[in-house]
Amino acid sequence: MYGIEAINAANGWNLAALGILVVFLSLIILSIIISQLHRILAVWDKKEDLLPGGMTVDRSQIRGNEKAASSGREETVPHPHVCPGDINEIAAIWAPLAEKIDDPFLLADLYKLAVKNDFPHPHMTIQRLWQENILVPAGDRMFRFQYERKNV
Amino acid sequence: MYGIEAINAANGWNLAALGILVVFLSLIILSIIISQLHRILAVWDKKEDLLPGGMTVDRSQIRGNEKAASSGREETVPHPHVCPGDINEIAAIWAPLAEKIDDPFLLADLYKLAVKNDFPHPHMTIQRLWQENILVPAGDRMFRFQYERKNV
Amino acid sequence: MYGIEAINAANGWNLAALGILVVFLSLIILSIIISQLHRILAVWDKKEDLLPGGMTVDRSQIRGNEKAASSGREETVPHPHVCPGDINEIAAIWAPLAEKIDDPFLLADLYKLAVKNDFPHPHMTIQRLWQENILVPAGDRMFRFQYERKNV
Amino acid sequence: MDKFLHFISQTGFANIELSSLVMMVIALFLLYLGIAKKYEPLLLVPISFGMLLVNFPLSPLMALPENGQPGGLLHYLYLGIELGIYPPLIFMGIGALTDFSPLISNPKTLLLGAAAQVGIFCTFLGALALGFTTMEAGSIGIIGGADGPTAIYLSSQMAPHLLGAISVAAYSYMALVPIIQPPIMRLLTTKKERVIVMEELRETSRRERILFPVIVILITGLFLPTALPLLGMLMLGNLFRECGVTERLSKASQNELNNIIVIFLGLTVGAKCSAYYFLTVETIQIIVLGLVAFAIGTATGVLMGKVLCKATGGKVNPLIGAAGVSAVPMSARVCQTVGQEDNRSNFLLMFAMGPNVGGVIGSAIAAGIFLAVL
Amino acid sequence: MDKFLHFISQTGFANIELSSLVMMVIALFLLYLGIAKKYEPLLLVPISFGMLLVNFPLSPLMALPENGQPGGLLHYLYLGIELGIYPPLIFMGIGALTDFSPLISNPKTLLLGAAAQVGIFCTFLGALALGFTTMEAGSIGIIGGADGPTAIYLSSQMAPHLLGAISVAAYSYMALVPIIQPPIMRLLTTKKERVIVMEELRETSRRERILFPVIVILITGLFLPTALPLLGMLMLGNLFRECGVTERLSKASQNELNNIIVIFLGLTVGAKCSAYYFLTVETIQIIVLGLVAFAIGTATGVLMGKVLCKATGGKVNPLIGAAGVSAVPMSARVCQTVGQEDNRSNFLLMFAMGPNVGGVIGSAIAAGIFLAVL
Amino acid sequence: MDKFLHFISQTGFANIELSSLVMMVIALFLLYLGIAKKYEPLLLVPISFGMLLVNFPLSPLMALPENGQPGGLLHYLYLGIELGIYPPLIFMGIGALTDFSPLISNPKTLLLGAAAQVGIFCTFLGALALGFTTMEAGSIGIIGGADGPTAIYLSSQMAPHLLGAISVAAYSYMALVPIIQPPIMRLLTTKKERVIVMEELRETSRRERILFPVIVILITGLFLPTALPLLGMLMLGNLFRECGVTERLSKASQNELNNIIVIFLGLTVGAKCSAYYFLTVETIQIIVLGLVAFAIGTATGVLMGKVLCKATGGKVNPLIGAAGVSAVPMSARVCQTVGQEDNRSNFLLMFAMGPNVGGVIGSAIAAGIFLAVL
Ligand code: NA
Ligand code: NA
Ligand code: NA
Repeated sequence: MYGIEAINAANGWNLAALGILVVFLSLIILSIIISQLHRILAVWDKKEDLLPGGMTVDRSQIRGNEKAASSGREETVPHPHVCPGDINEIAAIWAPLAEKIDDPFLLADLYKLAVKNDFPHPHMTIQRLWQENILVPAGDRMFRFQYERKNV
Repeated sequence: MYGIEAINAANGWNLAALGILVVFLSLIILSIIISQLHRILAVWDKKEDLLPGGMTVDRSQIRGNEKAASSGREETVPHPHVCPGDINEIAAIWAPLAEKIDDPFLLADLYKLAVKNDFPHPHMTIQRLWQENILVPAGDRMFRFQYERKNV
Repeated sequence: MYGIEAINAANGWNLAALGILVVFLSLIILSIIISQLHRILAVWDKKEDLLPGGMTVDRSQIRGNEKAASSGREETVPHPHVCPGDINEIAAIWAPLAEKIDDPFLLADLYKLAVKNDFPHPHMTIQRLWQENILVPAGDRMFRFQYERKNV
Repeated sequence: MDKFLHFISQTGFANIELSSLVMMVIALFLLYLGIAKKYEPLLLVPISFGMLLVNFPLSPLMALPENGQPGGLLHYLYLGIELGIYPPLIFMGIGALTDFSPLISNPKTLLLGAAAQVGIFCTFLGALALGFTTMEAGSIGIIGGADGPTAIYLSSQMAPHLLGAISVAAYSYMALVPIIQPPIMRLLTTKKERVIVMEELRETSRRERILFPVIVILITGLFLPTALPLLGMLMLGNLFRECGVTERLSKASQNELNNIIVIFLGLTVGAKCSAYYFLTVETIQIIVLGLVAFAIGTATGVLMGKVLCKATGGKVNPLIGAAGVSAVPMSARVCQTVGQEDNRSNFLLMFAMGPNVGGVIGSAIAAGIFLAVL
Repeated sequence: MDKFLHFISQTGFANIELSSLVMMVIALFLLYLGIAKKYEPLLLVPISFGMLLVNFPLSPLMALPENGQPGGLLHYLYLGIELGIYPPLIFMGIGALTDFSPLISNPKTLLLGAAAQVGIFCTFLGALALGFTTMEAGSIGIIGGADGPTAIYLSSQMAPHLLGAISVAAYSYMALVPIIQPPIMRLLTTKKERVIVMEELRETSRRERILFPVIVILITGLFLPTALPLLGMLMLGNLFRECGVTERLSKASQNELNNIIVIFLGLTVGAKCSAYYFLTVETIQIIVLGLVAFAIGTATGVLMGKVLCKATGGKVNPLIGAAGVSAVPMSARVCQTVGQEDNRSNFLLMFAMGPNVGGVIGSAIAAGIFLAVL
Repeated sequence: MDKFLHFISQTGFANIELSSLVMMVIALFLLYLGIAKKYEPLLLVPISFGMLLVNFPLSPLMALPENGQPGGLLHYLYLGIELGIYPPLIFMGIGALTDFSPLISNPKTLLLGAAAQVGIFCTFLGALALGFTTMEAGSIGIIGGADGPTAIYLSSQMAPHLLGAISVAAYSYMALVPIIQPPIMRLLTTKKERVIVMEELRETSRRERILFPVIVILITGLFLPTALPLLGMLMLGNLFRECGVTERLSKASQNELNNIIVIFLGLTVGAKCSAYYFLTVETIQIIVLGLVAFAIGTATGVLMGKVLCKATGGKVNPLIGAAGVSAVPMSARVCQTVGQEDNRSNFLLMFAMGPNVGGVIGSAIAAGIFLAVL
């Protein structure tokens, strides 16, 4: 069978129409949801700020508290007073420091933080971490601290 | 069975002779073809240059035409007037530029071409492309433009 | 069945005790062996030095002999007088040189050795080998010579 | 001497057939296109080399196991296609490579990705009219989706005997997009439409980009379970990319896993191009139908672009509708090029990426529909 | 119209069940924990996505092959777990990533790694008491080993129907180590013990580090052949790392092979979390027992630390016993943090790495024991 | 108590046999050679570790699946050898790593690569004389090819019970090339021949390097279809390398895919070295025959070098004939070293690379011949 006859026999028109319908339907639904997504996220963020304190917690306050708590208890990141020789040990010590700043970061910021925390030899160490590919470039002069977690 | 008897029984002499023959035969044939290859290629190139214009096209002429055409219509590679922030966008914009020069190339040549085409911030951008491993060293101070095509 | 009854039925107490026993037993044995390991290695090294010359060979002497032999026969590493263009050829020529020094090494040491062996363009070549990732950083300003052996 | 004659009788020269020779020449031609013309070389080089290898006379590469002897290398590697394993894994890599931001910040371009799939269903009708079965017709239609892995996945499941011809057609036309699309785009648009400069896209937030793959898979998965293998892995790859805590997995999806599977996929797609299945009238029909599919998809994409242009009061340049066929990122580049013919300062690339990646989702949905109803 | 109704009847919406919905919500919650809370994201993201994919109504991803149709993608990838292939290969990668020097230079910390395994066997008893079979109880107990691949390996071999719940529990608690362990550690130690500063570790020689994996495998392999798949591959990976002549293989074990298998392992562990097996009382019991296992392991580790402290005349800080549960390197970091609460200049991290990696060996031995006697 | 005795009876200590112990000692010795002596460590370390793992008493690693229990890890990984999958994939990686320019610019060195294969066939006769079957004799002869993957491929297809011994012999002698070859080379050449300085090689063009793999596979494939799996993949890898548009695939062939497969191949080759097959007179015969094969191959290569030297009026240094046995790039380095003993300024390395890579093609052809006629 060929031609229109074959199409009819295979119920082709219906199938094609159904297919086009479903593709459009699902992509239109997706398109609508995606287009509202950033508004929903904005409302969500706002709602948290507007609700009375008892029902939901103010985020900035949490952060403030956290900051206060941390500034009270661990204003500096712990580290040994002598610089270990093995790069993996160094990376393990520097990891918590790197976690304190947003990812990716400028090396200058990491340096300042290291100085503030009295880490030994910050300049030399940052250079080594770079050479060892633990500090990896993330574009735009920003860097990431990429220390292989051992556990998987 | 052991010794000569075993070899005879297994038709060993013939097999070994056949094997040596076939190895030599195929490698000799290969050797002859390979040794003529560059001559064939040379003749091929020359033939194209020698034949009358109607039968085959002169390559250098094509290139000349192409150059003329391109110099007429798109002497500069299109690009946005502001430099985008995302390195992938940048790479997408620079890719056609890099395609214009032979692979691998000197960074200086890419720079000149970028300037000629009025690309914004050529120096800074080349540095970023290098940092991001989109411009990859190809030895001999040459570089390759290696922008991950998304489609496979 | 549940509770103590189920544990009894499954012979659980015995199994758990057996398990704890075996874990401790094997790790204690391991712990003992590992703790003696460096002593055994030390004794081993010492033994070789102490035994009469006829029974075992003095290592430093071997090394001395080797050094003597090599200084007699191949005080310089062979290399072509002109520098080849292909980086793989260069790497193949430099590989024996790099093998002469302990891994990892300072670039300065490699440089000195290259000069001593009259290798052409040592400075430029080291830079190229670095760019080509044949000299790879091994931390602590040390480098490794990592030339892909072709055979596997 | 006996041994020698036996050996001679086992050489390829002694067993050569015309059909094998023709297939080998076709393979070499495709190899030439891949290398010299750079037609989708990452796929076309292994495909054509695979085609070459299996079409040698007495080639053992696709041999079935028998008498306790193992089968050929490509026979085993082909299992990854036959069992539907490679294409979803490739899609995971594509997901990890794809930035959906242009789509998220301009979600109406999803409609352009939908419109371009009309070519698939029209071609399905055309294939039915030429006498193909529904299964075959669906597999042929999906060429118009311009997504290699989708076409391979669908045809491996519904019409494996056509896999070779369909894949070759799909990748060839994807490489020919810069030649096929521009005339259609120019024909269907006015200069006034082509010079439209679109508004800058807004920035998308990280949370949006993380939620996007989850929402896509929730909606499409609930709608169309048969689309889950392809879309699920596409979205998983994209989630690896965007979620910020699985960079290792994102890299692995894009690189090591992807590269290995591209080699295996290419080789074994080529290995399905034996003379018996390939040197047929059907192959020629498939090649013609594939071209039709691309052309219709381009046209319906552009037409929907014109609709959106009207509906938005001229804010959408209809050219970007052509990118809805996917062929990422080739057809988006074509939009860019055609747009700049009339307005040198028009930079459509980023806007065209929206329908471009939308088209990938659209084709996977189309494949899911065929799997559900045929 | 008929076709249309048929299609509608095949959508997920038309086939939705409450249990699927619940599972999908759980999967999304775990995905949230992995991404937003960074709970072991490298595993939890693929696990939860796999869980999501297979719990869509009519999802084809775990379909068995039938009528000549191939099975689902995750059905095939799951073979790597079912046949016990992925976990040993992951262990090879862990071996290549792990520096055993802290253990070699302070081998008595192996005892801490042994003590922390007591939690495994206590939980085994608890699970028996709750009515689980011995096979199931062993698989549940091993959660206390705090090693994902070990738990997956043992349960895939002894109780595959519990694989999903056990893996989810294991990885969740590993992520929760910083919350579970500190109170127990503080409860069982005095301030005087917690402020102990340990003597510096001696340097290990390269020969020691090369001999270590060989000796470990010789001793444990002769003692417990069933531990060979896990321990053998762990030690092979470590040998690749230390022997100095196989850097390519070491890198491959850590990176390309590891990443690919982590993706496959995560996805298919998630794929075992179907509503039928997961939405049960057993799952809740497993989650409770898992917590018990971690708590007891931490406690016995610390108590053994106190014993060593006494035995060495106060040279061992008992806190590092808690690291014996493994969960590398999380629980070693916890020791560091808790130690510094009382003595800011105390740096326990390197000392805690000894019991930490010792715990990996200990759990693998425990798994070997279960495989041998159950 | 009962359980305890049962457990004791299941330890390796209780089941130890002398043959296992001997095999474990051999494995440890090979491991020592690989690490301390750097004998082909990339292969010898995994081979010897695999040998160690399977020879533990009661080792489950090569267990067959039974009673619904899955088989051992190495049993499954071994499928890649049994089905002939790993060696061609390794060859693809070698192709991507190999620069054939020295051969292209000096194609007559292919004859040296051919001559060195004479050792294969002489050893084949020797093995027949010692009572081996033709299949076994062919597999033993191929050791003389000095290409590990070729030897593994051929013996896995023709004499899998000898696979272990043949592979160990092949890789060991490849590592011993600097000891085996020089005396033979010095014996067969005069000082006058050894000091010959060869003419500089011409540059090859990119087109030549692209056409080379295509021509090789066309000629050899049509001649010898059984050589297609090895040579086809070798040439595919080389095409990936040279064609300039598939760098990703070339890198993947050389690195990720290659490394993973080397690990699996090494481990499972070692796993075939069980005491039952390895502690036999045959193994000793194979080791002796392997040495003979290397020696004859070196000799015939050098002799053919002398013929070429005569034929070209002294333009070819016969030493480079020794490189025809392959063992890339070891034997080429040996030529370099021996050449410089007599003429310090003679730089033969690049010239020796021609026969060196030619020998790889030659051995693959020899393997194809055995597969065709035996
Ligand atoms: Na598409
Ligand atoms: Na553990
Ligand atoms: Na060879």
